[in-house]
This record gives sequence, C-alpha cells and structure tokens, in this order.
Amino acid sequence: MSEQFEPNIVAFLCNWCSYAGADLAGTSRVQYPANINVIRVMCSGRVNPLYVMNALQQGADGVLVSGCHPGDCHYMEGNFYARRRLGLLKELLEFAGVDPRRFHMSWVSASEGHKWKEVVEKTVEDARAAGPFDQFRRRQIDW
Amino acid sequence: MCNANPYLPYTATIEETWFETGGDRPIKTFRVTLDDPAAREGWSHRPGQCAMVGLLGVGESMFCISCSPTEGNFLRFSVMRAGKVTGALHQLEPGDKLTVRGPYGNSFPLGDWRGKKILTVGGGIGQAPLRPVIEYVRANRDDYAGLTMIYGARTSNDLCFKGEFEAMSGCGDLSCHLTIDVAEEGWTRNVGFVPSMLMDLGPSPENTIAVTCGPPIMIRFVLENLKKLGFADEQIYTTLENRMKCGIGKCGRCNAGPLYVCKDGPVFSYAVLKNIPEAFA
Amino acid sequence: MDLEKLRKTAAEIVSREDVKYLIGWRQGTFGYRAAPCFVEDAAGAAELTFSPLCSANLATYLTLAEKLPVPRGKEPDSRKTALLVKGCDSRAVVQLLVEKGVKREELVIIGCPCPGMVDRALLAEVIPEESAPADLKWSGGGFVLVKNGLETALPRDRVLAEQCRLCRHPNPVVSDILLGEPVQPWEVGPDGGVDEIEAKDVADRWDYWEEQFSRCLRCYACRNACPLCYCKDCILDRLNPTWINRAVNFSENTAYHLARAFHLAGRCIECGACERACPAHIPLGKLNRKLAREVRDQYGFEPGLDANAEPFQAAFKPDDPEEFIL
Amino acid sequence: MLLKKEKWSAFTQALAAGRLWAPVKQDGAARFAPVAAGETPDLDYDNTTVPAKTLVFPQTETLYRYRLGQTAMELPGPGEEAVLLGVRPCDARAMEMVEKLFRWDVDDPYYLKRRALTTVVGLACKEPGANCFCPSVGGGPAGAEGMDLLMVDLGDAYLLETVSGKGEALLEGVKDLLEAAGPDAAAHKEQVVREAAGKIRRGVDPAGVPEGMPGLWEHPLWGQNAAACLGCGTCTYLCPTCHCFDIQDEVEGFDARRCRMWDSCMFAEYTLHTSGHNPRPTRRERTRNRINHKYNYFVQKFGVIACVGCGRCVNLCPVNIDIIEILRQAKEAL
Repeated sequence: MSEQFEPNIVAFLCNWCSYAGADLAGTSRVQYPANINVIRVMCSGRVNPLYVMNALQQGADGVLVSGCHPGDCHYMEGNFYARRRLGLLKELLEFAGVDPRRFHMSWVSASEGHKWKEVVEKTVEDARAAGPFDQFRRRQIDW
Repeated sequence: MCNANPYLPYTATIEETWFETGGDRPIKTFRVTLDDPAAREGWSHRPGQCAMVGLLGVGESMFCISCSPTEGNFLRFSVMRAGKVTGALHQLEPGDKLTVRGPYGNSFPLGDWRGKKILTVGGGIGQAPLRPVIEYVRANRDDYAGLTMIYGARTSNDLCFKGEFEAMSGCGDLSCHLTIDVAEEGWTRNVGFVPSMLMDLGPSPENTIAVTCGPPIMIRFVLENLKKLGFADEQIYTTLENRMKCGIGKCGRCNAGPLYVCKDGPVFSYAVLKNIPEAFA
Repeated sequence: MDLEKLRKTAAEIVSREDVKYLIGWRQGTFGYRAAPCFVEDAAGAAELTFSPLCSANLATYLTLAEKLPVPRGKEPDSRKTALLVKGCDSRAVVQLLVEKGVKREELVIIGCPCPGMVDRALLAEVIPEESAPADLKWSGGGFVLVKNGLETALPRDRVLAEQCRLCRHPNPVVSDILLGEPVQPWEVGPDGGVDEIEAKDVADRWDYWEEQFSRCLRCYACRNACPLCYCKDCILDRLNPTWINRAVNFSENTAYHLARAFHLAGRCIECGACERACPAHIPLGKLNRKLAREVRDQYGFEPGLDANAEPFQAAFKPDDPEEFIL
Repeated sequence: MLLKKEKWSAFTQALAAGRLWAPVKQDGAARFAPVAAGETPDLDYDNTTVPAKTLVFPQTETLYRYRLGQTAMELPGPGEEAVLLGVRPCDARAMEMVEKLFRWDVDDPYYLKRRALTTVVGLACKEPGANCFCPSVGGGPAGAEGMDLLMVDLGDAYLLETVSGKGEALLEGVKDLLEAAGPDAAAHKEQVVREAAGKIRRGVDPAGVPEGMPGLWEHPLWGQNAAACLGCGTCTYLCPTCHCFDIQDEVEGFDARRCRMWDSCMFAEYTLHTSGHNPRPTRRERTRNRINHKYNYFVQKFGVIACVGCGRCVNLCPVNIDIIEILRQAKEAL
C-alpha cells in the first residue's frame, strides 16, 4: 500500500491551558498534523476513562488527553487527579493489549504553541506506527 | 398488526403536538398518522389498546392510544417526559417521523357495556387510557345510560386534557369532576385526593361500570372505595401498565402473575385481578 | 476453627436486641459448595460452618440489601448487622468504611483467621464433585476431604485457590471478636498469572483477552459478587447516556470488563469473588491484580487496610509518577 | 441405524460440509462452536456451560437495520441451514418448550426461522452431572423431544434413531456410513439409559407444586432463599428455557439496528418503570417470579413445567441458590 495510513486521533483538551495552547499554535500559524479531533473539556480531571474507551470503540486510532502543567490547574488540582487516574488507565489498556502508542497524556500550557505541535506530531506518529485500530470497534455482529 | 414480521413497525408522521402539562415531567400529546396509506386503512384499534411507539436510533416504548377510533383516522399518544425514549420524543415537532407498531392488547368491552352508566376514575397521566373510553361513549352517547368522569392530579397544571374536559362538561353528555391534591389560587373546583372525591360523590353501583387508572397507590384506594360503595368485582375495570419490550407476549417482562399485560391485558376486570397477587405491586 | 465456639458466639450475638441478623456460611446443598446464610435466631446459628469451602466474600451483603420504603409511622430498622469475616472479607469492610458505604457502628464483625480456601474446580480435578455435600477441613498444612468417615488428604499446593496463594492478609484486619488464633501469613510467591500476560507482546495480550472476553455473557455475576461494586445505579447499566451497549459482543464486553476493572483500581482487595462467580471462567482476577500491583508498586498504596485512608482515586500526591506524560 | 465409532470422523466430515456446530472444550468447560472441515468433534464432555438455546435464540440478534435519518428498515436474510451435533436431551426438550411460547398467538419469525433451519442431533446422556434432575421434571437421559435425531452411545457404536423428517433426511445423506442395527441394539440402549438414569442422585417430585404455588405466595421460603441472591443473571442466562429479552436500538455512526438481547428477570431494571416504581422491588419478589414462571405460570399457559432439570442454575449459581432445594421446601410447605 503506497498511501500512508492517516490515523484518527481524539484529543481531550482542557479549556484553560491546552486548548489555549492549541489555539495559539493555530494563530501563530504553527503547522501540525490535521489528524487531531479536538474535544474541549473544562479540565483534564473531567476526562472520564470511559471517554477514552468510548473513543477507541467508536473508531479512534489514538487518544490524547492534555491538561495544564501540575500546579497550574485552573481548579487547583484537577490535573493531579487526571494524572493518577489516566496513568492507571494507561497501564490497564496496555495490559489488555492496547498498543501503548495509542494513548498519550501531555501537559501543554496556554503559551506552549510549539509544544502542542510536538505533542501532536508524536501522537500522530505513534498512532500511525501502531496502525489502524479496528479490533475494538463496535461491530454489528451476527447480522 | 398487519406486518408479517410483528417486530417491524410502521413509519408514521407527527401531524400536531401540544403540551398538556408543564413542570419537570411535562406531558406532550402527539397526533400521528401512519405513512403507508394501506396501513392507515388497515389500522383499527379499540379504546384501551396500546401501541409501541419508537424513534429510530433511540428505542421503543409502549404507550396507550389516547384517542378513540371514533375521532378520526389518526393516533394520539400522550407522553410524559421521563426517560430516554420519552425524552427524545419530546424533542419532536410536526413533520418528524416515528415508528409505530400495534395495536396491542385487549380493550375495554364497551360493546358489553351498552345500556350501562360509565364512571371513569383517573389520576395524573392515568387519564390517558380513560380518554378514549370517554370519547367513545360520547360518540355513541345514546347507547349508554350515563357518563361520569372523576379526574385528579397534583396541581391544576398537572391535569391532562383539561381544556377538552372543561369544554365537554359544558355540553351536557358528561358529568365532569376535576380535583387537585392541594388548594391553589384561582381553582374553583374540588380539592382533595381522587379516592376521597369518589366517596364524596358516592355514585350508585346500580347498572354502572367503573373504570380506573392512575398511580398504583391511587388505584389501590379507589378499588377499596368502589367496594365500599357496593360495586361488584365484575363492575370494576382497570388498565395496568408494566414495563414492556415486545408487546406480543414473548419478551416476558410485563407479567403480573400468570398474565401478560401486553396480551392478556392491559384491561382487566377486578374479578380477574383480585386473584393475581402481583397485579397491584 | 472450633465450630462449636463459632456457633455459640454467633448464637449469643444474634440473640442480642440490637442485632438484626448475622451473615455467615453454611454447608452447601451439593458437592464442593458452601453458601452464605442469614441467621436470625440462636437456632439458626447451629447451621453455621467455617470450612475451606467458605470462599464467598460476605462483605458483599452489607451493601446489597434492598431497602423498601419504611411504612408511614414506623421507624427504620437501625439494628446492627453481624458478619463473619476472613482476611479478605475484612479488607472489603475496611474499604467500605473508607468509602462510607457502611457505618462501623452498624456492624458487629466476627473475625475468622483463614488458612486459605480451596478452588472448587481444582478440587474437582483431583476428586470429581458429587451430588452429596462434601465435608472439607484444614489439617496440618493442607486440606482433608471427609467422605463416609474416610479421610482423603489433599496437598495444599494442588487445590489452594489462586487468590489465597497470593493472600498477604489471611487474618481479619478489623474485628470485634476474633475466633481462634491468628494464622501465620505464608510466603507469597510471584503472581504467575499476571506475569505471564505481561511477558506477552501487546498484540498477543489483545488476542488472549479477546478469547476470554468473547465468552462473557454479561450476566454481571462478577459485578454483583464484588463487595466493592455497590453503586445503586451502575454507570454500565445506564441507557441514557449509553456507555456500553447491551448487545453482547467482544467490543462491548471488553469495554465492560476494562471499565469494571478500572473502577476497582485502588479499591480491589483481591478476594477473587469476581472470578469465582464467573460462569464462563474468565480470569478477571488478573485484571484486578495487575492494577492492584501497579497501585502498590507505583503509588505505595494498598486498599482495605486503614479505615482512615483517603480513597485512592479521589486523592493524589504531588509526586505521583508521571513518566508516561509527554 | 448404527454408526460404528471408526466411522465417526467420516460422519462428522460429511456433516461439516454444511454448517455444523458441536461442543468444544476450552478452559475446562464445553461450549458450542462451529466445526470447520477437517476437525472432529469429541462428544466426551459434560453438558455445555451455555445451553444449546443460544444457537436458535442468540444472545444478541438483530431484528432489522436502518440508516439514521431514513425510515427504510431492512430485515435479515433467510439464514443458513445448520446441524447442531451433540445436544443433550434437556437442551433439546427446552427448545421445543420455548417454541410453544414463540408460537403462542403471534409467531416469532426469528426464533421459528432458526428452529426450522436447524437440525438437532441429540446425544443421550451416559454420565449425568452432579446436579442433573431431568427425570423429576418429565425428561430423561435419552429423551428425544425437540430432537431430529437421537444418538445413543453403545460403546463401540452410536445407535441413531430418527425422530423427525429432518433427521431422516440427514441420515439419508450419510447412509453409506451406516449399518442396520442388530436385534439386540434396543436392549443395549435400554441398559445404557437405565444405567445413566441410575446415576442421577438429585431430584424432587414436583407433583402438586404448580397448583400449590399461589398458596405459597407470601411464604417465608422466598425471602429465605433470596437472602443470599446477588441479583446476577447467571441462573437465567444459563437456563435452557429462559427466553426473556430486551429490545434496544444501537447506533454506530449512521448505521443503526434494532436488536434484541437476553434479559434476566433477576435484574432490578427488568421491571423497573421509568417513574422509578418497581413492581418487583427486591430479590425476594424476583426469585419468586423466576420459580413461579417455571413451575406455575408456564404450566398454566402451556401445560408443561418450564424447567428441564439440567442443573446449570444450581451448579453455577455463585452463592448456591438451589432450585431443587427451593422446590423441596415448597413441597414441604404445601
């Protein structure tokens, strides 16, 4: 197959830092891959692990959760909870056989437009290397 | 049920919608016609029957058909917003599509009741299955010796079909008694619970059929009071509602004791129900 | 375990005015089974038993009771619940206390130090299960099956349940009355079941779980048997929004099991109730033990030991590991 | 007819030319799985964990599919014929029983379609399990009800008895592999069946229970037996006669389907009204309904006890709730 596989990434970005960071990347005309589908949430601590699972079930090849740097959370500590929970989720997904390259978490602040570009590039690159993720998709079986 | 596959619904279009009540669990009425002309012609339902109304992509729920066939070739459903399907139904407007399958279940034996006086006792959304009875009797008013309606709700805003009943009570073929649980400003009619209003009116059981529907607790007290008034078991009818999925006696969940509400019911005489311990659970 | 003492103590406790009932174990109706039982009077206490078949975690019943509305004019029943606990049951009680799922003052806890339970399936491999209820007891370092007065010794390694082999807390960590002497905790070897999966490469792991989860019937026995799955309204049952479709297929089953395991991360006390309850023999314990291991190794936390601990997922430390973050 | 065991492989190969399902053993338990060409099913197994009903009444079944935003609904195709090999008498009998319900008043096209397409080759039981009690409820280790063909293991050969036209047609296709049964085959079968029946240790005589159930409605036995119940669906999902289902719409992108899936009367949500009212609020009522449905309601409607005595619910209940014991108590209380 000569055509390159373009992964479908769902990214949950916190409203206060990462979303603003992505916005800055946009307004600063920083080029980054267009594989990212951004879902804005108020805080990375609001990202229920079920969201990640649901994204994968509905056809995402990779998921990214991004929030404020530790200590910078608009709600003081939301990202600390996110770090603990999603860290465990990452372990669980890996144990269950989901390629670790499919799920990433990052801290991107409102001023880090360039870091956002790097994070996206890494996420997309990883998901591309991991290939299409069809195994977990909702399939309407036994028709 | 004309489709060869009983699970396959007809598509239908909403003609008209309006709110019956407000509040956090509002009731909205839908007037619906089937899309397929042959299905529309073939459709016939009787007062008391139900239909499975669905929204493709959301799900199906059983609702009683709240209009009498005498009103015209359409269907009416009055739906309280409560769960997933009803919540989605409330979003719909005229012109939107629904799925309908049915009609299901038995009906009020209105033919057998000719020549008798009819008394309906309803509470809240429980008036929906009684409305077709009232409409049917009004349309064939000469066949019946009387028509009395007792209907109550928590507040005047929770009364369904209020405007219709108020209009009807003026024209003389119906004796209409509305009640609300707690007094409120501007309400000139009765205040009090439905069972006690029934006692206050004290209708005579002679040549009378009593039909009741409402919340389980109300039904229980209404039955008690009807017995006190001297109604025989065979003179009392009610219509049950249980959770249903298939409507054709297969999926199992709507049983009250050995009876499937969707097939053997929803209309039962108290003579049958009194032997079913689960009926009023 | 002195059964006479157990029954006598239980009889005294259920006779108390302030005790509603006592939850214990009785002999099962067939084969290698013991059943949870609810004792309401002194006579019922005579049925109680404690044997290597009593693997059911009784803490499950603390949150399972369905309360009917109290009739008008009547007081709610505020009497205490008494229950027998092994090490794992008691850890579940502690975790429930942490989460405020139960109140300590509403419990009478009778501790039963536990030398380990047998695995029904392993036992049946050694001696096939029969219709008549079997009598099993601890003896020396192993187990003994008593049948028609004849005793058959069973080596401990052969029939000991997996979660018991890995058990670090065989003695109740909380109790009002302790029956018998504490047992000596045994050496816990490596968790071969989890290690084996970790050793696979990621694609093989997926295949392994695909085979397992495809068998799932979604009867929810694992969830209901778990002493710590007690949400009144389980998010996985909800239809609005639907997180997990009711259709039973590999994708939904996987989502269900991963969500279930995740919701127990930092809470699971590794009693193995989920795996024992599973009619399809899905090794659910491995998922839970993997997460428990990570919580222990990476975060230094072990649930169900300290009733004053903070719930793991509702807490954090500023220096929690974050190597995985980009 | 007689099928020598050395011809077993050839026999199954012939059947596997079409769609063939047979028990396979995996992780210590047997389940029905498709047999590919070249594989030889092994009938030396305890009963499957999940009953054979799953092949005529799948756990999840699409009723019809559609595209979101459109109203055209597409029904499933005509389906394929299949042979179900090694079905135990209890499971086969249950399929027949459930068919009564699916034929009652309105035909259920999905169940009846699969039933019509399936040829059930049953296998008489030689080694009943610890909790088998089929003779108590009108079955037996060699009952042929619901089967198209019955196989009885006579040691070095299987005795094949046709039960229906479908079974006859199946034998016609493999007649080269068969030989006529000798005069002593019937006696041999008798002996095998008698021995198997003699190994069944558990049971209860349900006479009088269906009629007596209404009188036991408020009996404490329901509360006592339901006390330990976890409210899971193991007993009902593994029951060959349980047939309750739920209907749900499932959407993936713009593709959607309305499908039905097994449901269990032991779940609280099963009867929960949207209003929050539940006619069966606790496990006591739900357990009572389960037993009553099998031993009372079904008898009233269809004249037969909807329990085939397979013992699965007893064997696999996580907390040892035992239908035999409940019936024994009910009988005692009559």
